[in-house]
Amino acid sequence: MKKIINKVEDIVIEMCEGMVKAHPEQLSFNKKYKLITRKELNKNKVSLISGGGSGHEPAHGGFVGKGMLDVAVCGDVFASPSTIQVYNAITKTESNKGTLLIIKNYSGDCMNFDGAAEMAEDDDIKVEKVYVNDDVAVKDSLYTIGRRGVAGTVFVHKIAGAAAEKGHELLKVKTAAEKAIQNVRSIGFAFTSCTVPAKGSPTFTLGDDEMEFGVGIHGEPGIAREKIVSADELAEKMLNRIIVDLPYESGDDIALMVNGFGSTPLQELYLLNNSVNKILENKNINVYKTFVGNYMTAIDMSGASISLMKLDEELKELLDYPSDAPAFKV
Amino acid sequence: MKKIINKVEDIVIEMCEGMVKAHPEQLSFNKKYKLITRKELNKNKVSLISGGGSGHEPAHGGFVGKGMLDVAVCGDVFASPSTIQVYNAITKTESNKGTLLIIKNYSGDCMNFDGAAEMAEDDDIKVEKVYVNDDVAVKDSLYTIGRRGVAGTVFVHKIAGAAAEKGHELLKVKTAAEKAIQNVRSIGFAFTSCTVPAKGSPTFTLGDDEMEFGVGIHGEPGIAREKIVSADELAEKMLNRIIVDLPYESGDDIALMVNGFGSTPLQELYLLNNSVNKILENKNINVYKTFVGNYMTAIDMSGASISLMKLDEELKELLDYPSDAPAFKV
Amino acid sequence: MELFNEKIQQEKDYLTQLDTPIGDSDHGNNMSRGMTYVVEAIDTQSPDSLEALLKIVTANLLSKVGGASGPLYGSAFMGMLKTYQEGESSWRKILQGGLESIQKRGKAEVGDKTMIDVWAPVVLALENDGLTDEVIDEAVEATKPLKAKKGRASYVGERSIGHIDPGAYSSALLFHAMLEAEAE
Amino acid sequence: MELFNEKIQQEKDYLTQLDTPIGDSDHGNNMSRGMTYVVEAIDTQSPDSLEALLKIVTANLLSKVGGASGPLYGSAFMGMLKTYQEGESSWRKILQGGLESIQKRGKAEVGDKTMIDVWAPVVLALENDGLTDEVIDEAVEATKPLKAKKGRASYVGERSIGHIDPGAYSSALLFHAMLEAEAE
Ligand SMILES: Nc1ncnc2c1ncn2[C@@H]1O[C@H](COP(=O)(O)OP(=O)(O)O)[C@@H](O)[C@H]1O
Ligand SMILES: Nc1ncnc2c1ncn2[C@@H]1O[C@H](COP(=O)(O)OP(=O)(O)O)[C@@H](O)[C@H]1O
Ligand SMILES: [Mg+2]
Ligand SMILES: [Mg+2]
Ligand SMILES: [Mg+2]
Ligand SMILES: [Mg+2]
Repeated sequence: MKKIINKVEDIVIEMCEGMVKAHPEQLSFNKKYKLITRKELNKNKVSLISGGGSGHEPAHGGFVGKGMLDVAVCGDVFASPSTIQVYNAITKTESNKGTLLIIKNYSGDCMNFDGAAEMAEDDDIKVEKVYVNDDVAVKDSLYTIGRRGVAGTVFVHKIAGAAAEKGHELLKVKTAAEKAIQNVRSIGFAFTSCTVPAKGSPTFTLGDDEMEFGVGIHGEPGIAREKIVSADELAEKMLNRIIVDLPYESGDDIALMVNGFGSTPLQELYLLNNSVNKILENKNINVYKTFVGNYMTAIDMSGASISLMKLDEELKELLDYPSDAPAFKV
Repeated sequence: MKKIINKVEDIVIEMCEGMVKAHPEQLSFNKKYKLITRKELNKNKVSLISGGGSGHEPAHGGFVGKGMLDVAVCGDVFASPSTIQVYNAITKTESNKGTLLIIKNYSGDCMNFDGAAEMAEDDDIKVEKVYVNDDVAVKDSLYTIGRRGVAGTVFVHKIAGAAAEKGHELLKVKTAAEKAIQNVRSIGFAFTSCTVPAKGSPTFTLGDDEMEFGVGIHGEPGIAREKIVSADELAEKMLNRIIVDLPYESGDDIALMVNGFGSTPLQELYLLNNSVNKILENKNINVYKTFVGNYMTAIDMSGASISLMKLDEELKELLDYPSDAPAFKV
Repeated sequence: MELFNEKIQQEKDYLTQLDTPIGDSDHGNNMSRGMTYVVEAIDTQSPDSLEALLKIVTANLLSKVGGASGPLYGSAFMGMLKTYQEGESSWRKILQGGLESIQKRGKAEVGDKTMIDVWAPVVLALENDGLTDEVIDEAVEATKPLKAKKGRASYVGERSIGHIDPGAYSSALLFHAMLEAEAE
Repeated sequence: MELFNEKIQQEKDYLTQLDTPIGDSDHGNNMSRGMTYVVEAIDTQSPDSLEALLKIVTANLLSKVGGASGPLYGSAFMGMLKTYQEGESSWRKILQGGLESIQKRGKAEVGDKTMIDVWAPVVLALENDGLTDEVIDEAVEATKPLKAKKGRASYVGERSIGHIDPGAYSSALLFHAMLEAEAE
């Protein structure tokens, strides 16, 4: 395992401190509870909290800022933060308008955020929650816990962040976040595995000509292990899964995210964006705004995901609303 | 070679198109001469042109925008653009105030940009040139062509871009760019090689516990092949080379860039930033502004570089001046 | 608890390995980190009653361990604590309280391929007065053919079949430790 | 030119390989791409004079090939064209013009470990009426012990010693092709 690290146990703390030191005017770090918090909190807007396991940098700390999140709660690498961490995030940023938790739909995250919300409600803090579940690689079924939350979460942060910044009430912010969730779908693939630092070796192994199609952002297995294909074919395979799911239709306006998983260079992400755009154009799906880069990574996994969010006028306005979050300046 | 590509020959064109499609309001692409150009050109400001081989994404196309470059001329992967490409970039963006070329100090780049400048001068276009040579890994000597231009180039784009956007005359913009060049120093290291697509295999190979210290952004050999060390030691090794070179001294204000080479995840770059900050603090060198991310990559090389630029009031003002370039929003 | 900790530390890598094909390779690390805190806290606070002990364990798991295992094991010990505080003192009743508490938090049923698939047979065996190491191991083994319906493993659907559930295995370590401690 | 192109395409990978330890692994690709354009242009435009031919080669190299080799080979052919246009017709004079033009553009001297280290001995040998394949190969081989002072290889300083210069090798291919064409 070749990584820029000191001790494996210190990765999360040192990484968070490095992030906050890069943006000292905007961010502060609570080391005890691993909270990356906006320096200037506004008591009169809904507090927005998200977070999850670390290893998805710039998520979630990079999305803290005016127009996006107020706190990112940082768990250990790929492990949701604890109930008490989340509880402290809530109490330390209590606002007059209440708090919205944006949770990626994983058992661990749900249980810890839910438990924290219960504790905060016992303290008479108004807390609402939304669960992001945009990964179409997972079969959705009543009998399971549903789909994973992946890169689409960033759009949910953006939409909810804008609604909160505009001064909307808690339920209105929650409704906007849920609208984003209902309209966003994603799928990813991996060319190589990630290496969880505490484990020290890759989570899975792929042949030189293989990819994991539908992979999760923690290196979870996807739909199938397949032969790699050209960028155009890959874009087509991915969009085919996404488009029928909502479905996205001819004439729709969408926001597009081409997200790298950590070690895929921008060269390839831009090239993939070109392939995706050609297909969307053919299908007469209109790209209103595009984001290409590393937003929701899987440590050092090589691969990428595509996310589409269907937009109406409200979502467009919220998407365009200014954000000064370090990793999502709009 | 696992890459998101269609045909190797089409990489540069498709990648450029993907970049421009991600920012259609700001950028346009000339396919014949591979120019990424600002959509809204201002005849009354100095035209700023940079570029070089492709493979350094987001450089240089991502730095085209209000407050930074007017055109990025895109060569083949790791090969400077041709004389005629650069000449066309100059003529197509001719302004009343003349043109400044920002050239990374490589034989190929120098010869092609110089040749193009001569041709443009024959057309009575005022052209000035600056050469960025910030890589302290290369011994500077009168008998050689001097040092390589690496990530510090991005700071030069920013400073010159702000000076041009403010309406300064050609010579004043050139002087600002040269001040940036005089004050910036960089060094990099690699954990793995890059793979040039047309070659299809890694440029060099390193053992599991080895790094190339002082590597160039084309995978050029550096100072030495060494055992990998902890993040803190690495930061120290790198800063030791940089700091004595200018030298940067106690009390100095600097801009800091922690730049990834393509496949190093943000997690590690932020962690490295933490190590760098600790050392600079100890030396009482004051970080005025920090940039952590992928700015000047080496295709898919794993590794990073550190750049320091010493700031006076003028450079601070120019650094803070707004830029809306996709990859460098200030 | 010390025995449980020892077993967790010993089997840390195996737990992580179990969490690899159907999870995210961190169960060993989550449990090991958590138990290190628990044992440290027990060392410094030297609890003099079962109640005090359970309180320390619960508090540490809830505050220091994230993932699914933190709140689940945290709930388990909190449920055990509550049952004990309500006056129950048989292991059967106490563990039953723990089990209920896990199910309240995690909403998993028997057969969903989770730690429940060890906790439930263990409680049942205690009712029938027959908890043995074999019963525990069989319960773990029985998670292998199941298709996961809860937890991270559920995302892989069919592909979870054929793998032991890591949480079931770590729970087994807890019960083995209990049996061993009782025997001493 | 066709012969030169053939040789370049054949040796493309070897040129790139030479450009690996002391350069950036693209010399083969740069030359091959450039010569493909040149040969295509010659095919479609069928130049009927040496002058027309040199014009096509120059224009294509300058517009299609970047890196160091584009402007250098471009300058070389431009220098050859100019010398020819000035009325010189001996290969010695023409190549001398090419050499001067490369030096004007690249400022390299003999011994800097560049293509000059092949061009210069070739011109010299022609003066003495003795250009042979051996002379060319010896010149290439002689770049091995040199420490690079110009071009990308100069960045690696001492570490450039012991490697053949890729530009010297591609220039050798050009001169071998010329000898072969003459012999036909
Ligand atoms: N809803 C649930 N109810 C009961 N147990 C669960 C539930 N979800 C997950 N688990 C248990 O948690 C284990 C995984 O724990 P761990 O790997 O530490 O957390 P994470 O899945 O967040 O990475 C699973 O093996 C399973 O036994
Ligand atoms: N200043 C120079 N003068 C003469 N030849 C040079 C000079 N600089 C580089 N070269 C030649 O160019 C060759 C490298 O060409 P190439 O790999 O195509 O370009 P780049 O170095 O830009 O990647 C070197 O091997 C050397 O022979
Ligand atoms: Mg986990
Ligand atoms: Mg090159
Ligand atoms: Mg796990
Ligand atoms: Mg080269």
